[in-house]
Amino acid sequence: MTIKRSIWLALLVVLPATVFAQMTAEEVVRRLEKNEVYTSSKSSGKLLITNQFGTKTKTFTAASQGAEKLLLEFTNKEERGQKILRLNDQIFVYYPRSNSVVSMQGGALKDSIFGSDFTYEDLTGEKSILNLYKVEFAQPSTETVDGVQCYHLRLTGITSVAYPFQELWVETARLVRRKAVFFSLTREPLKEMEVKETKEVSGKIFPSRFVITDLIKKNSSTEFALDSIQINPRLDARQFSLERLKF
Amino acid sequence: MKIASIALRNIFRNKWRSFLSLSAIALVTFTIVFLFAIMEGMKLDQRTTMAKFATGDARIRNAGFEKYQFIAPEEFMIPDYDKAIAALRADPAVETAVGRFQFPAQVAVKWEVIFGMNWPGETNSTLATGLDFSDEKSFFSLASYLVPGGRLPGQGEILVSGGFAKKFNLKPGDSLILYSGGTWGQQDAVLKISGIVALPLAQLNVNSIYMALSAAQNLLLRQGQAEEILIRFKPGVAVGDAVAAVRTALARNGFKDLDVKPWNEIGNAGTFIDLASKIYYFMAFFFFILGTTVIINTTMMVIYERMREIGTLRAMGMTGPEMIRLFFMEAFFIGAAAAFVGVILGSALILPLSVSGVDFGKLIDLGKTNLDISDVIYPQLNLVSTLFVFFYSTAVSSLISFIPTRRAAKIEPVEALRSI
Amino acid sequence: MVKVNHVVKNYTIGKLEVHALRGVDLEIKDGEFMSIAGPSGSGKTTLLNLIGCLDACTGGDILIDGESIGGKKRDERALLRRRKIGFVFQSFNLIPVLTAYENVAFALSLLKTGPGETRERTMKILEEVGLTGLEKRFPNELSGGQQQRVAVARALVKKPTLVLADEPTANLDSDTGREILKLMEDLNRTHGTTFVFSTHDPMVMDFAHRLVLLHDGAIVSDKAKK
Amino acid sequence: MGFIITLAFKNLFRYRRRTIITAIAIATGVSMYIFIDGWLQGAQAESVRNLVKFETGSARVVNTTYWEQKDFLLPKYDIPDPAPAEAALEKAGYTVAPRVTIFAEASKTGGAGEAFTLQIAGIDPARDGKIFDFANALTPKGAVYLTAGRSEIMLGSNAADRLGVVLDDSVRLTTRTRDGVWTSLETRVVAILSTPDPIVNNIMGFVPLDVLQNALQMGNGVTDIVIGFPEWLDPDKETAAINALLAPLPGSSDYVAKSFNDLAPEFGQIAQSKSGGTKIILFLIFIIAAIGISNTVLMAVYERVREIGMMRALGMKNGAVMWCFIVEAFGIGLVGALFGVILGVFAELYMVNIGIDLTPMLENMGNIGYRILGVSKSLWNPDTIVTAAIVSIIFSGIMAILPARRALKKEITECLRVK
Repeated sequence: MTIKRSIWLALLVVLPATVFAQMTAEEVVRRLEKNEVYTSSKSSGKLLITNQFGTKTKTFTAASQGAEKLLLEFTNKEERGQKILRLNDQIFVYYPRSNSVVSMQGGALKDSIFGSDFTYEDLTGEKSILNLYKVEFAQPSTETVDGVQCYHLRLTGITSVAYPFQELWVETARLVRRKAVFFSLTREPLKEMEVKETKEVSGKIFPSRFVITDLIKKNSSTEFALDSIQINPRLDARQFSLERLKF
Repeated sequence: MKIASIALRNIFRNKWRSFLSLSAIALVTFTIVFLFAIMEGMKLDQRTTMAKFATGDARIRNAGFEKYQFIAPEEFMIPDYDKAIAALRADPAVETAVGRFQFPAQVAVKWEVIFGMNWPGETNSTLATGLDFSDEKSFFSLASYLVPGGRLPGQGEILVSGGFAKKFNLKPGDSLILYSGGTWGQQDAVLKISGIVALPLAQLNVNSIYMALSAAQNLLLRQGQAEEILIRFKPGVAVGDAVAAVRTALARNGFKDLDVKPWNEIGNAGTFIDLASKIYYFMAFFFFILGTTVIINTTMMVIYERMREIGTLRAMGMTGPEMIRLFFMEAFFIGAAAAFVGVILGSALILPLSVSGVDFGKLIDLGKTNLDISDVIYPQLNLVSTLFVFFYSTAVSSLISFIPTRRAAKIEPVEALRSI
Repeated sequence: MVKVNHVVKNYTIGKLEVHALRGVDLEIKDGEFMSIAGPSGSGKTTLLNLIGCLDACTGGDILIDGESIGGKKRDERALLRRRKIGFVFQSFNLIPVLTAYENVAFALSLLKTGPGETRERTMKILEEVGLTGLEKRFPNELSGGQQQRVAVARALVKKPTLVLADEPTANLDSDTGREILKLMEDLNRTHGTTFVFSTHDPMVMDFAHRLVLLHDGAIVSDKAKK
Repeated sequence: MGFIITLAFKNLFRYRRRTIITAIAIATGVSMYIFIDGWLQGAQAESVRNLVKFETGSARVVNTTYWEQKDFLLPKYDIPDPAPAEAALEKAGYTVAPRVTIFAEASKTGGAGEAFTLQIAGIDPARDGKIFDFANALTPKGAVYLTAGRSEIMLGSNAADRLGVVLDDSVRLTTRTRDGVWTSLETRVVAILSTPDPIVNNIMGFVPLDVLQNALQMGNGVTDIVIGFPEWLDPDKETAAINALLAPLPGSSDYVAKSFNDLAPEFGQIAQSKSGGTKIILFLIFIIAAIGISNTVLMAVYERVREIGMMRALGMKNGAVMWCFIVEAFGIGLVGALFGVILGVFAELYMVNIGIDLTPMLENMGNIGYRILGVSKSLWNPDTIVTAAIVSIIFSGIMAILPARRALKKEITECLRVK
């Protein structure tokens, strides 16, 4: 091993720590969230839902506009044509066979979507972490997750949030989410999210495959995988409307 | 002069009073015979109803069903349902076996059309059942509960129970939107009501809907599966042995993880029927007591009325036991005649009713519509219990005369003579 | 023979003690035709009831044919009555469901007399009391006098030692009453049966061969008349 | 008329023995009717009773939004300060027990157990038992009732089986607080509940109210104020009364009282659709009681045909004689009904509170853990008690008409001849 080479190695190891150590935890989150903001998107993908009874795959196409409008359409055989429309904080589900629309309200929002670890509620609500949580680094502030160096952040809810405590691992290099563990008020770990693959589209880095594992239920996890994604594509804005759900 | 014939003449001496005593005892006997028949009928009804709707003589379900029925019942179906049915029918002890598919469903009974789509308004939870209508002909024959104007459902159609139809004012030809979700997703369909069934079990009549088994399988994407198979064994087959045979047969045909239960081990079916009949017996006992008091009363009246006569007989040298015998004979003759009349009348009424059945619901509650539960009960005349009632009535009505007569026998003749 | 030895009888009515008999001594010989007389409340009926074993003495004793009845049980007294004592009541007290014949025969049936003998004796006594032809009538089809004749026949048919008659004529008009008394007197003569009857009717007292007068539960006079 | 009544009542006392015999017959009929009706209602109401004693209580006061969203049991829509409502209800004589009822994921702690969704109720150990009957359903041996302040749980028997827990095991409950925050609660199993109510057995668990309030950050808030009132009261009428009672309280516009008919609508409908068979049994009982009453009253009057003759001979008008007998029969009916009601009420007192234990006589008891099922109890039936009393009195009076009329049709002399 030459000296030169060893310097490089040392640089590689130390540099990020030194360069980004000046960043505050808030800054990490802000940078992280900046990556996640875009005006519109279009994607297709699948959900691999596993529970104690087996695994099912649901395929879907999704379109979003801003943070308030989202349209999911399922394309797998069983639920083909079922749509979920989010308009601000309202959720509507369209059933093609009966050509009917059900508005999800109240407790129904806490229902799981097709047995996955997502609830309808997860599709709504305030997204910015900093409005909801006090963020600070864990000690030590970095940690490797699957060989990738990450910031290890601790999030403490400042308002009533579903998960009052979170631990979040953000890749130091790209400042994207890598892993998160969600805790209850009594600091019981409830869920874990882990990003398995990312994809870069139009300068944004997307988690194209991630897994959410339910830590309370045995054998319960949901894998979310995007096949294709377009950022800021041309979208027909009218598709995010109740009138057009049928089509 | 024989005591017996005096007793007999005493009966005819005051025809009115004897008639009253006789009719009281006869009516009590009649009522008890009738009551027994009704109770027997109710018991039978309960048992057959349970068997028809819920348990069969035996029920087969997936072994995991019970544990997971509240979180994922649809995951615990009987696969290869046709094969299972075929295997069961090959069993000589099995008379018939039917498969059913039950699932909870949300039903929208009203909706608005906005933007060309249906927006459900009023929804209600129901229990939907898929049945093989041709197999069920001799089991749970929905056709026999159809309210006039309806028919069994075809493709895209359902039957709704009377109570449900009444609650939402539904009639054949109306449509419903049905949503049924399992762990993995929600399915929906628009279904047309082909008919309304007035079911004899309140639980069922309140909120059940019925469709063809294949329709239910298709709707829930569970082709070839059933939730349960109900078996009826041939008459005279011992259920316990037959169940064991069924278990073996299923295992031989490669079915694993199936749970075969005889009817009396399902839920509390056996115990409830047992309990009900125990309560009925107790009530019959109180009935007897009530009937008995009528008899005691009559005898007492007779004795007080004849006090002076008692005095005379005592003065003539009749002993206490002889006095008692005299009154006992009287009571016995009336009792036996009355019990006979009562039993004959009771049987004569029950025999035709045991064939035609009595709809007590309609008989008593005039406010009922034909969507309500039919409380048809087929009274059962049981020879043993009828004979028992005859002997019991006779015995009680004559033996009971001892109570007042013993007092009469103790009365000093002087006292008896003094009374008017 | 009946012997009444210093018999006392007290009743308690409510809290009040009534001394019905205050030590009565009396001897009745076989074949006597005797009347016990006195105003109402004097104790006549009580005395008759005691002699007839219908009631028990408070004190003293009564002997019938030398047999003391004091210590006898209820049913023993009944059997004694059955054999030895006949009763004739003021209001006849026939068994309404039985015919004249049957009323008389019933007394014999209690003694388990055979059917042939019963029939013979019954017909004979009915003839003696003058009821031939009325045997099949029920009490309510007979006049008072006829009913009392049946009663007398019923009392006599079993050939008792003693016939006790409590005011036998009180419910009858005087002619009928006299007929009945006459009948009893005849029977007393022919059968030798002892008759004891109570009365407060002077006409009846006249018939008696011996008259015992009771007053306030005690014998005030006892004299033979004939 | 006054004279007739006086005479009638004098007769009642004069013929004391006959009055007593007849009254006893009437009393037996009336009490038996009351008794059997109560029992039949009790047997019929058994499922409702189990519902009330184990699942719903007689009624509940809930937040209107909580009620609208009742499929989800959201603690967010609670009654933040139940004290005034509880005080008002208690003052009005109701039994109250505050509860917090929510859904939670339950799993055995420390094992690889499966998680099941259970309905968890936070109950006030001191007050809940006054309405609910869990104290009688504790199994196995060594099981105890909840203690306030301790993190304990009583689990429905089937629920416990599913979770694979036994006494003293730990169960973790995971749910969301009043504000929707996920939280979890470690509890120790102190009892397995084996009740006649399948819902309780299958999907319910109970923890002390204060523990749950604390875990859900609810302060003093409760989701339900469970109300107990006697089961013979009309649940809907009582509920209306409770709503009226709560109306003047501050914040009451957010709350509403619901009867068990609303709380378990299907059960309510089942209970309403009485089976015809039991009605026929009652009808038959009525017939027998009526025979008994009419029989004795008829005899009482027949016995006195001579007296009727005498009264007429004295110059009493037929109508007056008739009334005299009717009033007398009424009097007998009154005495009989009174005793009948007393007797019936005493018999019911026993049957309502203790009941007959049929357990030893049941053959198929093998698979049932609870004794309560085998105990058959009655239901208070004030309607029937009143009706039976009134009907028997009137019936007695009417029954006197028939023989009196017959006697009045006879010639006076004929009457006098009758013995």
